[in-house]
Amino acid sequence: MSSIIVRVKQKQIAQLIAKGKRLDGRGLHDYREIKVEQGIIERAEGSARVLLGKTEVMAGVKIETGEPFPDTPNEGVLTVNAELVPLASPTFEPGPPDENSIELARVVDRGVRESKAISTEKLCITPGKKVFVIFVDIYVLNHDGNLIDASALAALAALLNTKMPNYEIEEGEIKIKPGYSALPVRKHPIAVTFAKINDKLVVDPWLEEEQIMDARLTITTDDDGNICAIQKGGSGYFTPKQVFEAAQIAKEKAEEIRKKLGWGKNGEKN
Amino acid sequence: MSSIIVRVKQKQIAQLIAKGKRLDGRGLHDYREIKVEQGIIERAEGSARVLLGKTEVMAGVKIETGEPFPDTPNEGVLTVNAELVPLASPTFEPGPPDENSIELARVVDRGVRESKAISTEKLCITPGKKVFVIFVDIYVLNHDGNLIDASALAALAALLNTKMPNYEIEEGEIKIKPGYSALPVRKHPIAVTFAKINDKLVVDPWLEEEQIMDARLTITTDDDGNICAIQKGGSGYFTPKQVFEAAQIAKEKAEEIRKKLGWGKNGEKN
Amino acid sequence: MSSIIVRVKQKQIAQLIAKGKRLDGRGLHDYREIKVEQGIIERAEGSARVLLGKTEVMAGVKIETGEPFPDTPNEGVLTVNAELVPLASPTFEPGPPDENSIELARVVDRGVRESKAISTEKLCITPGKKVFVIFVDIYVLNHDGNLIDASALAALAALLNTKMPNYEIEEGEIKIKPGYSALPVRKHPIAVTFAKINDKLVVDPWLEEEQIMDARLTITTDDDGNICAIQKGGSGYFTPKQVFEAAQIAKEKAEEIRKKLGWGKNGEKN
Amino acid sequence: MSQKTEKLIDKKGLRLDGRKSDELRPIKIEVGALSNADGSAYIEQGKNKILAAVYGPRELHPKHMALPDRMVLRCRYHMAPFSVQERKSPAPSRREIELSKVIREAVEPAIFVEYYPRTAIDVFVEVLQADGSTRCTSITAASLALADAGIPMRDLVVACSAGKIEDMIVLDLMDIEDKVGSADVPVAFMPNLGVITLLQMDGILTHEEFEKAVNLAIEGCKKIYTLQKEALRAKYVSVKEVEE
Amino acid sequence: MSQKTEKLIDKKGLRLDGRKSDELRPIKIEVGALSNADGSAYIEQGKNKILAAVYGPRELHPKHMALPDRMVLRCRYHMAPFSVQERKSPAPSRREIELSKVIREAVEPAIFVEYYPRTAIDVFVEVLQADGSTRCTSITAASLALADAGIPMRDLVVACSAGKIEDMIVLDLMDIEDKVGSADVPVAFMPNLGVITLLQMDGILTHEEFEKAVNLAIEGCKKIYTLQKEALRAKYVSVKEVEE
Amino acid sequence: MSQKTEKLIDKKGLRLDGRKSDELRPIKIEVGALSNADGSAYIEQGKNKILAAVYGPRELHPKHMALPDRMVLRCRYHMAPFSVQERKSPAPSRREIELSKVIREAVEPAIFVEYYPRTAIDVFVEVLQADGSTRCTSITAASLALADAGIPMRDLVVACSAGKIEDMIVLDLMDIEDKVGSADVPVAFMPNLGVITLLQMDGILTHEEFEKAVNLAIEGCKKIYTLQKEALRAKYVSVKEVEE
Repeated sequence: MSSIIVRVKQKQIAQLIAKGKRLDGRGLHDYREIKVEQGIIERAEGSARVLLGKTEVMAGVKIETGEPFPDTPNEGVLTVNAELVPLASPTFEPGPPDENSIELARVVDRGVRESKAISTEKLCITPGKKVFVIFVDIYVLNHDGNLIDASALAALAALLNTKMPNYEIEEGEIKIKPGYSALPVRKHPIAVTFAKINDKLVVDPWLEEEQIMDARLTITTDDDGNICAIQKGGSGYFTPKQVFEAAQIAKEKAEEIRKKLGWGKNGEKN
Repeated sequence: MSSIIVRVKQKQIAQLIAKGKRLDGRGLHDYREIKVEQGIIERAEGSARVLLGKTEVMAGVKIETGEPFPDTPNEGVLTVNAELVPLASPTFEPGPPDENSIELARVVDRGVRESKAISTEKLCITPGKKVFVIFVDIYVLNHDGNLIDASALAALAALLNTKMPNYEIEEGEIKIKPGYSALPVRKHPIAVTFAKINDKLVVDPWLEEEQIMDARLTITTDDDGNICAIQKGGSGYFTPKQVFEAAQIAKEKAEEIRKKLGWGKNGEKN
Repeated sequence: MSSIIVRVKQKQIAQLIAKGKRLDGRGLHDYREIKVEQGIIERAEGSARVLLGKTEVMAGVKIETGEPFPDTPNEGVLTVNAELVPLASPTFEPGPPDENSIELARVVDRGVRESKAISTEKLCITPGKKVFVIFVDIYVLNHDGNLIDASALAALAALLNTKMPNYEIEEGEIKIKPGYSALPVRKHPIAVTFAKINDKLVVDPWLEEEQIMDARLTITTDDDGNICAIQKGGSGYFTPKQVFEAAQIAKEKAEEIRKKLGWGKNGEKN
Repeated sequence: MSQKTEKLIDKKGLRLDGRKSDELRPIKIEVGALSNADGSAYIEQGKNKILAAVYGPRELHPKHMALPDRMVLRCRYHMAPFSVQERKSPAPSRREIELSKVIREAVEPAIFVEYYPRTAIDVFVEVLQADGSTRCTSITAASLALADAGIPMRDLVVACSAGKIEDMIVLDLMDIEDKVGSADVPVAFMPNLGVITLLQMDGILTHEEFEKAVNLAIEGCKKIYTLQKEALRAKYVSVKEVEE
Repeated sequence: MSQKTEKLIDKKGLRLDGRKSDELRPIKIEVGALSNADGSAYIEQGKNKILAAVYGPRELHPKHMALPDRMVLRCRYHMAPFSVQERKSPAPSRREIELSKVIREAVEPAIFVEYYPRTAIDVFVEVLQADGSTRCTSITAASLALADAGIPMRDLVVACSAGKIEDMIVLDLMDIEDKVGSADVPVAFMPNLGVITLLQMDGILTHEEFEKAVNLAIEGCKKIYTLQKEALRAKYVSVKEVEE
Repeated sequence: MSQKTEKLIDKKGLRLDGRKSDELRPIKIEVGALSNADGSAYIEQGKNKILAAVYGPRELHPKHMALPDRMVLRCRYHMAPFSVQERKSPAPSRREIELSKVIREAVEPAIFVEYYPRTAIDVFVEVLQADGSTRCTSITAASLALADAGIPMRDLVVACSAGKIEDMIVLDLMDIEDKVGSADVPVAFMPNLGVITLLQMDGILTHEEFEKAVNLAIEGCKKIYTLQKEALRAKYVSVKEVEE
């Protein structure tokens, strides 16, 4: 599209939002369609693919053994990494992680970590020496906006899908036994991201909304409705009132998503 | 040279080849003069310098101890690295290995590895724990074409020149004893590279031929005439007939080189 | 400043030096005012801030345990690193250490190492296995010339300020005990840097002198007046006579500084 | 290749996944899967799951790398960390750098590079799951993504491996056959022109075995070529329906 | 945040360093400390010792990254190797890269970026000693350095954290409170406009606790804002004296 | 330098390789060894085997680094992985980066840099085998390669080390003398002008010892200078014969 058409469209998006409408017909607080597919990568201990409208994110979980952190000798280690692979967008370039992919990984990581979604204390093999290390690799395949929410969903869906190998300790050495058991996941943190456009908050911005937003706010809540992670982004600002309003909406949207996907105590399945 | 003169010369090279001739007087399947000098670096366990016409390549072998790969706990480790050092060509730049030096190293590596030239099972010290690691470092000093064949020759010549330290195992620790023995090398893989120019195959292209070639084909054969590694390069193609023809020629040329250098069962020495 | 004014000023600096004078009123062999502040970073085992005129350098010492070098199994390890952080000068850029910061660190390192300022043999915990590793991190905060002398002073001041944790060896494991003792520092190497401008040697060049100097010479001497490290820099040259003359001056200036700061046997304190 | 004592062929002459020696793994192709890319293709071949996307022709940065008489083709072959048994670091390995080069050189002969001077075309291949012969599946996918992007081409490039396991020349090696077998011969082919654009080999083969392997791989390529063309047609049919 | 059994609040309701729940750590501010930078500020907040410097507006390299209608703001948050208990490698960590981004996005709303098109402003923050809530102290310092450099701004940006330790919402977390406590909420604020330019949270908070924490952090910001303005005034008074 | 109890000088006052205190190691020089480089030189000095090549004057990339009134001299000192006892990683070490700088600054005073404004000259030094004082041998080789490339020079630069082993000041340290001895003084010299272009020292020397070492090194330089000039002449004679 020529840049003139782009600007006309952007103006239209902003004007509609001021009237409480969105170009794709959604209400300000509506998500695009969410599709979650789990277990798609047999090579991985856990995996999932999430579609949020046209945004497509994959997550894979690999389990290895390693040393615990010195300050948590009895706990397994969680590592979240995100790759903005260049096939997902003309603006992504090959190379080491940039500030955007690092922020994405760290925001998803905080949601899982701070909600204590994973019982890391159950991932200890030999205290202070050997624990399970859970690698969550987020792989963005198509970028059409709101990568954070899609990635957080993909990471959680992959963790819920993860099978731990059974094992025994024989003379200090770990021995893999036949069979698997599910990774102990006890919480379902859901990230809900807002874009501020024309001083309104819209939920789940798509790419063209992100291009004109003033600022971004992500609020992650756990199954009990508590807040476990927040991240403001973008070079604009929020009033305190907008922040508190967003926190309430985030809680409701997260509850809706959990219910829809059947995750957690109010979920229909799992 | 001005680029006009270059183009005239390139045209001349291509036209001559169409007639079965080469600008430097060689036949299409003739190698340039090959000179091999071994043992030139006293600091290294093995070393060699190869001149292929004006192309000059050095290889050094260093032996260290390290861990075996998990899937071959009883075998030593072979590592081939190639440096296109900037003094060898105005087109080489300082910096980490690029795709050309990585391809060069990996093609040479495959020739040695797949032919099972080195008895890696004799390089095990303590199964699963400690083995000898053989580093072959290829150092290109002057680039006048056909780096693959020159590098493969230099690597093999350096390996044939390599002295292993004698050692004993005392209480689980390795102890160096006086004296040396030769590295166990049982095969002599020879890489033969073809350039396709004007739909003809020429052996051992020099730099100006490489600059006009459509595609490159390297075929490595072992002492029994079997093929152990192939690599096609360049953005052109070959017919299946050309490939099969090249394979036959490669076998004959390799046999000739082995004989000339006195390597292997038909060799005059070694 | 416009580049014309810069050039006029540079000419003036050079002409004054030819007459034995300096723009800031100093004699050719005078240092700018030296201020040393120690113990400013409580998190570090040792620290100091040095002001040399407007040049400002901080140094921090951290102590960790690690393996000794194979050829000195009974000695602790000294590591000096220098960062030219970008807030110190418009010409410093973020990124990995460049040749200037590496040279700076290595010249300071040689002064400390070659004078045997630190009793590294007292930093051995278990011979061949575990020793103390002393990290000296030089942090340039404002660059107004003569970074080497300022950094060498900061490094030494931080080392003199360093507290070693008390410890005991219990069953091969190191156990930290309450209390501290001073790091054993037995020499006080002082670097004295000369700029050659208009064929004259000036001591402690400031930034604008460095910009017009032909060459640089740093001579480090120990408490006994012996030379322990020298580094020539810049793309000019010195006559042998100038070098020998500089060595004499360096010895005197170092003695003066040691006295002023109260370091070493002739020092007023410490 | 290491010689382990695993049985790769049963008494009936069938392979571990029940295939005959000259049988391809099941293949599923989807063209145009990604909305942002100018062209894309997703292929499953056995347990290989590979996505290719094309961006371009587009401007080149830095500009001095542009060529006055042709476009520059760039290619990145990359494996997802979760695509293999042991987690792979996302930083490009030496193997990935070599494969990026040979894949680029395998598809380039098909492209009319002189049509778009001073531009670049980027081919990005992501291996989401790897099960042997991934470079071949990648080439097959890359050439479809190029066609989907409307890049003018002489022909599709299609690739398939052959190899030797337990003295038998077989088609389309899967991971365990590649690791335990005694030779691997990946071949890329342009069926209309009858020419080879990628050829590699590792292992040990006699000249007879080598010729047999290359010919078998070409037969495999021809079969996959049919599927490629069907997938392209299916994409364009469905696009046409949408546009009407 | 890990839940260790360390007592962070004593029987009198005071914190480990004797502060009340809504009390800031002692703050010392110095503006214009560095002679080379176009603007600079040094802040001690408790044991945090942080230096910020600004260079610019200045030319941008490479030039194609310049913007025709505004300046580019760049920011680097960096910790000295000796600033923390275990020596930190000087190479930028993932945490430092994220913080550089959020600090930049916290100060940018205050700057009239359209005043200097095609230029760049660089903000360099060096943490010389770290004792918790360093990103907040860094923002407070960075905005002073920008003002000292004469960059036209809507307002100063000031930042402060609040958090939860042992069921109490407290102001201005120090390191041990951040590590052992149960939530950390760093907030950056522009007092004149009454808006939030940085907001992060990690830990677990109910919505009520969260609102209380944000409001407490804003109160902290307002107090620091007074000190910021005093320090700027002190700098300019003393500069004026020198120039006369 | 570590003090080990190895005997470096025998009862006759001779060194481990039989040299007297003021004796150089055997030197072999070959000019123009490499066909691609604009100039090159190969030197063996004892077991040191060092190759230097010069490319240029040539265009500089990126162009904004070119200087309007002079050429830019660049230098890389690099050791082959097999040049030392323990294999050296090919990535440049901190030592190699420092030596690249001091070698560049040792040869630059000899070059008329103003003759070729806006261009670059690259000096590449490869240490194929190292046996002490490699920076000196590198400088001797680099200046020959520059002369071979026809770069206009004030004089050849020649370098040699002196040092102290067991209370004796000796010339041209080899590796073991450098490691076990008590001081090392590398000196680069331009004999016609009588000036020093490289000077470093590490170890412990009194002022008297230092002067003696510098003077001895200069004597060594002068001897090598004769060999340098002979080698250049030999090269040009042989070139002349070929051209006729």
